[in-house]
This record gives sequence, structure tokens and C-alpha cells, in this order.
Amino acid sequence: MGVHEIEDAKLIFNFGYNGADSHPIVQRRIVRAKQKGATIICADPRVTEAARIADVHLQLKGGTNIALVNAMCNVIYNEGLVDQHFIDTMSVDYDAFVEIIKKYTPEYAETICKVPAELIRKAARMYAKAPSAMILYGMGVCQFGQAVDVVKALGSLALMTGNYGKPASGIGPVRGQNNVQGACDMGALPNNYPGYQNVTNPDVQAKFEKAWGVKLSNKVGVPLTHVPQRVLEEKDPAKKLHAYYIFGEDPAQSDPDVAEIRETLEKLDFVIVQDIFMNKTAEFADVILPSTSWNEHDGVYSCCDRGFQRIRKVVEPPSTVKTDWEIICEISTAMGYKMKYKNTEEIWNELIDLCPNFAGATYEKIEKYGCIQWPCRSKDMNDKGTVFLHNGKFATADGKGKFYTAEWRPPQELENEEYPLSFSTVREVGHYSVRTMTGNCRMLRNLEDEPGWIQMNPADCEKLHIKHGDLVKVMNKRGWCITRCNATERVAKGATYMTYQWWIGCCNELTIGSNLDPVSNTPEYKYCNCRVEKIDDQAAAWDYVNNEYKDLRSRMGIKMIGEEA
Amino acid sequence: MTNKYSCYVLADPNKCTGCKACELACFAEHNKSNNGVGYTVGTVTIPVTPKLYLTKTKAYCMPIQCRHCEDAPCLNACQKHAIYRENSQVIVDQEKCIGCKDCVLACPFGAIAILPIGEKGKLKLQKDREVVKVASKCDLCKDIEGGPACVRVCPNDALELVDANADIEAKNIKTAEGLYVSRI
Amino acid sequence: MRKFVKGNPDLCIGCRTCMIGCVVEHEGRRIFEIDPDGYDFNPRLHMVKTAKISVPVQCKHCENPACMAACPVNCIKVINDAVVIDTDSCIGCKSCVQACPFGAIDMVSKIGTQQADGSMRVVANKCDLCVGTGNGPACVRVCPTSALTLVDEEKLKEVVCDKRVATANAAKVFADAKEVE
Amino acid sequence: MRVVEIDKNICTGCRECAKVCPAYAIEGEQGEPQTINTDKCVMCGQCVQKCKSYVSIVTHGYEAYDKVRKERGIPESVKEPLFAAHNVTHIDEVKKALADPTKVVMASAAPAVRTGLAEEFGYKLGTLSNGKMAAAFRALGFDYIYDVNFAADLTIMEEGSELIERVTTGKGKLPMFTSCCPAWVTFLERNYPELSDHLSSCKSPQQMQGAVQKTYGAELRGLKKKDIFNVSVMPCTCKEFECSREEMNASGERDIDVVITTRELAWLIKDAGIDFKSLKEEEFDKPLGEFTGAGEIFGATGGVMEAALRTGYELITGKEIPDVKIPSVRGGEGFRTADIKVGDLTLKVGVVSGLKHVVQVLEDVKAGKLNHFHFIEVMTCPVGCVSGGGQPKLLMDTDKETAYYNRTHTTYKMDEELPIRKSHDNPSIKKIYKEFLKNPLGEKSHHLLHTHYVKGPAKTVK
Amino acid sequence: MATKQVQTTCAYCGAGCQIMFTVDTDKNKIVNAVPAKGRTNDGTLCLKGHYGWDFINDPQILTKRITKPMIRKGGKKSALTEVSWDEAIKYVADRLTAIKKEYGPDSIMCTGSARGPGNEANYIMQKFARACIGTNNVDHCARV
Repeated sequence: MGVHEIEDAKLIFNFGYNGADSHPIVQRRIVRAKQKGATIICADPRVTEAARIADVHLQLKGGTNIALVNAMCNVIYNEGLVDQHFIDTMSVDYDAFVEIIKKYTPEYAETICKVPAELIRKAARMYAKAPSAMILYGMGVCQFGQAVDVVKALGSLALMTGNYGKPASGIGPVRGQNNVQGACDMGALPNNYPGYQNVTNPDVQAKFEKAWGVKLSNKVGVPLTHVPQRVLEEKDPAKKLHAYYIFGEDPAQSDPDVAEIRETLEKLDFVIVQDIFMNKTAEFADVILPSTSWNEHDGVYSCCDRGFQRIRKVVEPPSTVKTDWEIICEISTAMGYKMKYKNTEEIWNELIDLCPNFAGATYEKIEKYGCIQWPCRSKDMNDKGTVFLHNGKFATADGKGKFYTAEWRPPQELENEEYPLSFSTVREVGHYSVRTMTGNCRMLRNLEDEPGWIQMNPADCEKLHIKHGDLVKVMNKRGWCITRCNATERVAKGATYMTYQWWIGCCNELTIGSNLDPVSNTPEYKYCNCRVEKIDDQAAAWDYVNNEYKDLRSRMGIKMIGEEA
Repeated sequence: MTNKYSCYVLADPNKCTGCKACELACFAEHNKSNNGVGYTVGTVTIPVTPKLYLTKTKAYCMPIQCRHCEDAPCLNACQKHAIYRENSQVIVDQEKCIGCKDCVLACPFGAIAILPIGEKGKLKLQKDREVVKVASKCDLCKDIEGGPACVRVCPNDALELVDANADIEAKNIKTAEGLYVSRI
Repeated sequence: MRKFVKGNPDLCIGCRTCMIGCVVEHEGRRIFEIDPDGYDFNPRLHMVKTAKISVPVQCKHCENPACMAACPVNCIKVINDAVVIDTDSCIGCKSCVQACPFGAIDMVSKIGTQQADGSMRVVANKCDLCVGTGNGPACVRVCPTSALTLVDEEKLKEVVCDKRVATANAAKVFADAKEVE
Repeated sequence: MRVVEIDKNICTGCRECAKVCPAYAIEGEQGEPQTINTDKCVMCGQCVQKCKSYVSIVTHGYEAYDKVRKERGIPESVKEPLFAAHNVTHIDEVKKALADPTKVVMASAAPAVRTGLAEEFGYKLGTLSNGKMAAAFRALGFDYIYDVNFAADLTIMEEGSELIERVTTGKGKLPMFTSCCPAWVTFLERNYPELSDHLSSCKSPQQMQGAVQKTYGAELRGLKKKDIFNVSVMPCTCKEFECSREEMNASGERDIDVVITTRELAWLIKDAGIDFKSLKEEEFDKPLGEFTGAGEIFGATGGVMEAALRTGYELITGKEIPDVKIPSVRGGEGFRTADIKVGDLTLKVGVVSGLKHVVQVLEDVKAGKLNHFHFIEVMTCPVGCVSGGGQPKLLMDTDKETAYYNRTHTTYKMDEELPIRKSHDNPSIKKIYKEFLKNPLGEKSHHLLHTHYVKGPAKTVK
Repeated sequence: MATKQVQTTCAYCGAGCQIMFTVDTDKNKIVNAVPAKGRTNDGTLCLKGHYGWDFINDPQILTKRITKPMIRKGGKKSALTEVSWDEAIKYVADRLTAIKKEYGPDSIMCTGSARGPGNEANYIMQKFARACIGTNNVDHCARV
């Protein structure tokens, strides 16, 4: 499935994905699909841009995704809208799946999701009756303690309606950061070598041992989100982490429950931060290694639809910094394992030869065609890669799709008397990730700056006697931050949302780090509780924010005017 | 008399020849008092600006004019409240109109155009000497004796003043008669 | 007829690229070189998001501008068919803000200017269709979803003409049916 | 020569003009721009009157309007709408002559002009503007303000005598047709050449006026005829064609130098900045501007007939006519007949109004069915010259009936109010015969006031 | 002003938009970014693509660009000291070697980066973790 294909979809089921803020250029395709006559169903607790133009907006309560999907499957099953031939020939485990969804009548789901049963029926019928339907999902599915279940259930929804293997159908994640796909492709995963080759597979291990000339471990590594636990709580000395080599990331800002992260970083024996700008994590680093930024080095990114594209050195980096790969190679060499490359192409050639699915994606081809979507197995110039991944067959042992769903599990931390509102993180369209790059761009900074906003329903604001634009204090048992109130009808009563780009309005002071999806280890960024408090002395609050900002910038190495002398 | 529904003029493309007599008559009638337009062409001193617009397709033609919608998009779009209802009809207050063109784009029929207006036989000017241009659309000749001029002058009787109230009543009676004939 | 930029809420995704495009066009590319606090960030269009609508709002360049009529110092003028505020002569009286029914004018401070008491001048600010840049409105150019259109006389004619033809086609169907009767 | 044209860029192809064209000269598909077949066109200008397809600032633009205005030679001061069907204007030639100090410019206007001109200045339909028109001519700088009404009286003297001659001596064909309407004459010449001998040999009043202005008129004032520039104002678009017929130079010069329509006279007045409304009524110059009620009623259908009968009666019977008003020849569009007792003689007369109705009459003449008729008046335009193609154009055709009625009514009212209502009683007519022409149908008359109409298309000098 | 144009892939989301940068080669500075015709972006860019490049000139807005290797010589919470690359590399290598020796290779955690560095740098990092340190403890913030 490719991004451009979205435009030609007959029906788009947009689930927990806010393209307008996270990928405007993908949202553009959704808008164009709508213009071309596509039906749009949007499941999102907020009125996102996609929800706004949707034919049906399923404004479900946060943390109830699977109940909604199960209920839609229930309607399709009970109303005989299934593609029985497809189920019979192309799938397994249908009966077990049906056993679970039977319970999820729309009326039952309504009690969980707060979406009217009739609307669920309407959406299910629309989805099932569409000639082809495409599911796009995003972090609104993934960033929950129950995430992989939902992805599989959405896959089952597509399976039972035969929505695979034809154009503009299937199910596609639209991933957040620019090179998430690439980091996964390259094996920056505790269980996979590059090219999704499992570390526990002896044949794979042997291949890499031969290529790299060393013995390799077959023990699955530690997922990033387990780091705090492995540092702070692990009793087994063999499992405890002592050193942390962080490159191009800022967990002290981006990870959930940053108070816990800070404690983790403090407790670690040795922290290496390799980055381009000072950041919150660097405050805990024992060593800081300056590297080159995007636009200062060559390489390849993988975009969200598996497309390898070149990045090129646009300007010369400062003379005193090195590229990431050079730094790592030098450390490795100093530690006795020699790594030396002339350029990124040499690295690339080494790695694609180790990964059958990437083997044909040479620099030459990427240059020539602009983009190569893997799998691309042959170096022959005619192998231009693969647009559709599931071409009639599923990438399972028997080539069949596997039905799966699960019972709904509520989020770990629910609203209560003390913290009566739900709290979720979302994206700021004009800023990227932890904002070290975009926060240093004039125009993007001018458009949106600290201390960010908390989106709240006007009725909730009224109850708290808060006006749009007021500074408010947001808190729960893990922490608090100060931010501005954005009173908007686009969020439901009782729910609040903050974008995670703000350092002062830092929402990850509140998020939970401990409720991870058991399979993906993704934290539950999208659900916890909070309380919003009115601040009576707004002037003092602004002074506080301004001083915090000043202090923060000073800690980040910015010299204020007059400070130099 | 106030109608339950507004009336409007509708053209019949099977009769219309596209002669523009309606446009000219519309202009003439609306500019008699303000701009000294008399009976003949020579009395006209400003550009002809009608309130209905002859439209030609490949196969036929007809003038397009306001339908005096019951939930009028133009009226709803106007931020200046320069479009109002008078005896059920949708009327543009040309004094209030600032020429923002919202109504033009809101109208699904293409019945509104932004056109200059005259005053005492000359194009009306604004402070900067630029010509005043306002939304122009059918007002059903509301202050004009004899009713819609376009209907009166059409040489082919292609224009009709549609009165939805009477139309519905007539159709109802016909239907009732049909029900009578087909009774069981 | 005066041109104007029109946003289409069906296409707009609320990203505000238009607002930045506006600032960059008016302040010039020098802003990427100078002190980050040394320029004005005064977009001349404003993203509006309600529960149902996302769309930037800006000056309609009315044919008979209420702002122009309201300005006591005649600093709102028509230049190249665009209604433009001469901010050098604006006294900041807000009459135009009051007069404009679209909220298309706001008041902004101008960095580097001062009045007699030393405080910064605050003047009216609104879309000028990027007159004088020769590139046409920047907002239209940068919008990633083509949600903004420069409506000129031709474009307006085209839109209205299409509607009229559609109306005529509908009337034809109606008339034919009537004839059959 | 170019007289009436349809601008292809403006024409919407409604073919409403084709419905009024008496000569079936307008050709083209419905919905497509039309063309005029000049072989058929009689230049009556009824299409010009009918056309509503205006140059629009909305669809064509301001520039298009200015372009068309310039192309047509219409002064910038004119702001009125311009239409696809139009007649070629000649006001530039008039302006040039008026500005030329070596030229003695003489004006003469047709009877119907004064019933329509005021309409162009916002007056009620059919408002009489005889004296204001004379004043306007003077204000425009014309040297002599004469009147085609005078020549209308002269026409009656000649044509009446011709009729009497044909009736009493058997010389010449009967029925005799009038020849004052050039569109009708053109139609007959082209389509029924075999009947052209039925036409009166008289020139139209316009051409008689021109010929006497440059001869008798020159003598009276001691002018050289080459210095005289005759401007004729007509309710008619075809008159320019008539004055351009190559034989119309009996005076030795072009008898009429240029013809403009009532509408064009209004443009001239506006262009000169003359406030028509405040003009005081003035008199025409004598003798070539003196006229009777008989001359004035030429503007209405049946008017030539009625004027001819008033004089004919008295010339034949030698007695005063009991009632100058002869209602039986008056009327509207169509063909009407009357038997008029003139002494012992019963004159069988007919009046055709609207050229479309003449075809049956001509076929009947050809078939010998109308041999008992003596005299038939034919006018191309619906109710005669008051409804001519050069008259003020109505914005709304619903006003047509009123306009025609009022202009006709004004014509007859003027006749009633004039002290002299018979052409032969006009003192200036008496004077010209005494001093210059001697006798009707005499040698000078024959040379200056009569002509030979042709079988086939007439040749022109323009 | 001597300029050149370089096309590259935008680093601000997974859409993979193509950007054409104009560079003042004399000053080694970007002067302009315009959308290029890419498979996914079709000649369009969002605000980050259009206006998200001037950070590269270190405008001192939010944080300062790191230009020199730095070490906290006085231990945790002490001030950072700028050092030479040689010293920094040796320091890192020595400390990691010591920790590996004392607690085993699985006591060291490495991250990949889902952001600017690119695929090759990620490959090198995971190779470093697996081949040099000897652990599969490498992961990135795919889930953030």
C-alpha cells in the first residue's frame, strides 16, 4: 500500500489517526479521496480534521478501541455482510474470533465506547458494503496498553470483509516519526537484525556472525520502555542496566512519566548522549557527543510506506562535529571491534547484502527512481520494488490471514474523584518530536511556543471558571505542568489533550510509563487521569512561565542578551 | 400580500431564444427613478446591469435568476446583513452591500453578480473614486408596477412567475381529482 | 473586479502553513538571517477552527470596502485592485476593525517603530494579496492541500457560469417533463 | 455599401430579428451569430429596432464596449447600450462639415423625426419637438434650418399631378405606387423589376429637398452649390442608401451629402453638450422650411395618400375638399383600401403598411387582379416612418404599441393644429413654382424632382 | 551569490516528502526550501517542510547547537567540560569496556534513532551493540 493510493480509496476507515497534525501531506490524500467521492469513517475521541470531513464520526471514549472494532465485526457477522468465500479460502481461526465478537453487540459496545449503537451499525454496514475499504490507523491505536489486540482486530475486520489484496484496501499504520520505519528496517530492535531477521533464528545468527566476524547473542534484548524498570527495580544483577548510549533521542522529554525517566538517568552509571542540540536528557549525560543534523549528512530514510529515499548533505556541518556513524565506528574501533567505512553507500551495500528484502535497493536505483519500496530483492535495474505487500497471499507460514481479537481491557488509570478528567497526548502540527529542531526554527516557533495548550471542552472550562487562553495547572499523582487552556468543542466533555512538544507545558510529567502493551511494549500515552486547576493570579503565572523558559534556555546553553558580559 | 412561500421567476429553455430582452427590461425598469432611464435606449447613461443573466449551453439557453430560496444561502452567507426578506422575497440592500462576493459564491444557481450601480445617471463612486459594485440579483421588481419586467417583455413567453403556493394548490386539486377517479 | 483569496473548508486541514507563508512573504527572507526577535510575526490571515469548520479567514477585498469608508485618515487605498492599508499613515484608531464584518483586520505592533512617548506603534493589519511581490498571494502558493484559491474575475465567472449552466440543465429537464404532460 | 449590420461577436443567435425582417434577409442557425444577406436586405432597420443583444460589461467587459463604440464611430459621450444589429453611423461626416468654415451646412429633417427625437431625452413617447429640434440644429451650428416637410408638400404637387395625368390621360401604368419609401423601392426594383413602371417617377421628399436646396436654395442665398453641405435627418436607415444612389445628383452635386437617423441626431446634440430640455422652441428657415399639415402627415401610414387626396381633389374638381381629414386611409399594419369620391371620379386607393403585406399586393397586380386600383401607398415600416428603423429604439417592446400610437397621434395632432393643411396652399410652394419650377411635371421638375427607377439592384456611389 | 540546489527527503514525518533546498555555497547557508516532485508529496509541503530548516544556523532560540564533545569530569551533576574528539572517544570506549567487563554486555543499552540520523547510522548502531558490545539491547522510540 502506498501513500498515493489513499487518494483512490472508495472508503477510508480512519482509526485513531490524526493525519492533519502528524502528517499533513498524508491528510492531503485523505482530503482528495473525499473530494473524489470516497466515504470516510473516522473513529476518534476528538473532532480531528478527518473526523470533521467524515461521513460518520465515531466519537468514542478514549481507551475503548477494541470494543468498537468488535462491535463493528459483530454487526457485519450478524447481518451476513461477511465475505464468506474469502474467509473460507484465505483465513484461519474464524470460529474462535466469532466466539468473542458475539458478545459485542452495538448496544453493549455503546455502554463502553459511548458511541450510539445505531452509529456503530451504520459505520459497520458502510465499511462492509464498500467495494474496497482501506483502514488507516495511528498512535490512537498503538499508544495504549491494549494496542496490538486492536491492530489484529482491525486486521480481522478487513479479513472478514475480504478487504485484502486489492487496490486501496487492507490496513495500514501511519507511523509518527520520519524514520521509524527505517530504524525498524535497520534492526534497531531488541529482537531483530536488519531486515526483520529474528535474533533467535540460528541460521540468521550464523549469517550475521559470518558477516561481522564475531559471536553474537541469541538473547532478545531489552525494549526501550523497559529501561526504567531495568534500572530502578531490577533485582537480578545480570539483568540490571548500567550504561545507556542514547543517540538522536530525548527520553527525558519524550518518554512517559518523565519524573521516572529522570530518576533512571540519574541512577545509571554511564549515560552517553549523542545529538545535535542540547536537550533535557543531555542534562543527565556523562558524555555528550556532537553529531551532524539532517541536511548535514548523506543517507537513506524509509518513509511510512516502506519507501527508501535518499537524504543528501545540503550544507557542510560545523567542522568540529562528526556524523553519527563515524562517531560510533570510532568508539567501536577504540573498544577493539574495528569498523571503518568510506561513506554511507559502503555501509548501505554491506547491509542490503545481509537483508534479502533490501538486496536490490542500491543507491544507484534509489537515485534513479527516486524511491524504492521494499521488498526489492534483485539488483537488476528492472526490480523497482513492491507497492502492494499482500499480493494475494499473507506473509504467514500457510499464506492465510489469521483472525484474532480480544476482550476489552480498560486503561490502567481511570478518572476518579481527585483526578476527574482523562488525559491524552497528541501532536502539534508545526513542531516535530521533542522540538529541538523545529523549536529552533523562527517561523515554527512564532506560530506556536511554550507553554503549549491543553485542549478542553468549553463546558469543562466553564465548570472550572477557566477562559480560553488562561494559564492552568494540570496535574495527577505523577506530576504537573503549567499550560494554556484551549477551550474547543472539538474535544468531548471530560477529556483533555496536550501536545507533547512543550518543555514547560510538559505533558509527559503526567503520562504513565508502566502500562505497556504486552507485545509491542508501547506505553499508554493516550490515557491517564488528571485534574485541571484554575490559576487566579495569571500575571504571576505568566512570570513563572517566562522565568522557567528563560531558565530552561539558559540550561540549554543559550546566552541571554546582556548575560555575555 | 404576504405569501406563505416566496415567488420566483423561472425560464423555460424550450421557449427561450436568448434575445436578452429580459435583461434589458430588467435594467430599464430598475433604473427609471434613480438614473433617469426613459423608454428609449438613448436615455441610458450607465452600463446595462441586469439582475438576471442569460446563460447559453451548447443546446439551449435561458436567463438565470434568483429562486428566492426559503433558507437562502446568500442571506445566510452575508456578514453585513445586507440581504433580507421582504414579503417572503430575498432582497439585497444595495446601500449596505460592501461587495464581498460571499453571496455570489454561496448561491448554487449563479443568480448573483457583483455589478456597478448608478446614481442620478452616473456610476456611483466611493470615497476613492472607485466605482461602487454591489450584489445584483432579482428582487422580483418589488417596487415596480406590473410585476417582473422580464416576464412582461419576453417575446416568447418563456418566463413565468412561479407561485409555489398556487402551484401546490392546483396540483393538490388535480391529485384529489385523480383520487376521486381511481376510488375503490 | 477585485481579486480575493478564498479558503475552502472541505480541503483545509488547519495546518496554518498559509499564516507562515504570509509572514515570510511580507517580512522577506532576511528574517531567516536576523535576530529571531527582530521581526514582526503578523500573519494577515487567521485560522479559524470550530467544531465543524477549519478554514483561514482573510480580507475579501470588497468592491465597496467598509473599512475604507470608515478610515478617518484615508490610509486604506486600492492598489492594483487590492484593498491595502498604508500602515505608515495608520493612526491605529480601529475604525476599520470595527467596520469590517469579517474580522479580517487586526491590530499589530510594528517592531522598530515608535510613537512620541517611545511606545511601539500599533497599526491595522490585513491581507494585501501580496501586492508588489509579483508572485501572487503566498498563502495560495504554500497551502499543501490547495485549500486556498485566488478568485479573480475569470475564476468567479467560471464558478458562476458553471452554476448557471447546471441551473439551465435542471430547468431543461423540468421543462421537457412539463411538455410531456 | 454598408448600411445595416449584425456584429457576430455580440449576436446571441436568438433570431428575433429574423421574425421582423420583411425581406427574409437574416440568415443563420438558431443560437449562432446571424448574417444579413445584402442581396435580400432592404435596409429598413427593423432588425436594429428589435435587437436586444447588447454589449454587456458583465459578459463582454468594459473594454469590449469601448472597442465596439470606437469601431462604430460613436462619440465617447454616448453611454447607451450598443447592440449586435446596428446601422452604420455618419455623424463624423456631419461634425466635420459643421467644423468646416467653407461649408454652408443645411439641415432638413423628415416629418417623423420630430415625433420621436424628444424620447431620447427622457420625454414621454411621441412628444412633439418641432421647435426644439429647430433650436437644436441652430445650436449645433447648422447654417440653414430647412425641412423635408417642405419637400413633402412639393412631392404632393408633383405626385398628385402625376396621378391625375395617369388617371386622366392613360399615360403610365396603374395602379401607381408611391415612391417615397426607399426600402420599398429597393424591394420592388430587385424582386419585381417588371412592375417598376408602376412606381411614381417622383423622387422621395428627401431627394427633392436636397435638389432644391442646392439649386433654388443656392440662388436665393447667393451661394455656390459646391459649398453647400446637405444633412438629412431621417427616421430611416435606408435613406443613406437612397441618397447614395448614383443618379441622385440632379443639382450637379450630390443632392444630399449625408443622412443621419433620429438616434444619431440625439447623439450629436448630447455630444455637443446641448441641454435639450432647456432649449426654447424656434422656427425653421423659409422658404424651404415652410410646410403644411399635409407634409407633416407623411410620417404616418396613409399620410402620403391623404395629403395627395387633399390636393388631388381640389386640383381635379377645382372645389374645396369638404373635409381634409380622410379617416378611411388611416390605420395600422396591413393592406387597406378605400373608394374616394372625387367629383365624378371614384378613386380606388390602397395603403400598405409593413413591407411583408406588399407581396400579395404585387402578385395581384402582376395577375391583373388590381387593375381597377388607381393609387397604392406603400410603407415598409409597421405603421409608417414614425416606426422607422432610425427612430429612437425602445428598451422594452411592451412599449411599442404606445410609442407607435403616440407618435402617430402627435403627427395628426400637429396637422390639425397647423393653419394650412393642404400642400398646394403652402405659400412657399406657390413661391417656388412661381419663381423657379414653373409647373408641376414641368421641365425643371422633371429634371430635379423626378427620376427613373431601375429594374434590378440600384448602383450607389458610396 | 553562488548557489546550488540539493534535493533531499524531509525529516519531519514518515510521509517522505521531497524538498529542494537552495544553498548559498559561499556562506554555506540554506536560503530557501521549496517542494519537489516526490512520489508521496506530489509537489507539496506542509509548514515544517517549508519553514523547518533555519535551526541549522543555530539561531539560539530554544537550545544551543552542540559543537564540541563534552565530558562531566567531576562525575554526575558536575559541569560539562569541552574535550577533544580523541579524549571523548577514549573516555567512552574505556567506560563502556569497564562496564561490559564488570556487568556483562547486557548491562549496556543502546538506542537507534527514528529521527534525523538515517538508516546507515542505525545499522551502525545496532551492529555496534551486537558485534562490539555483544548485546541485543538496542531499541528506538518507535512508539513515541
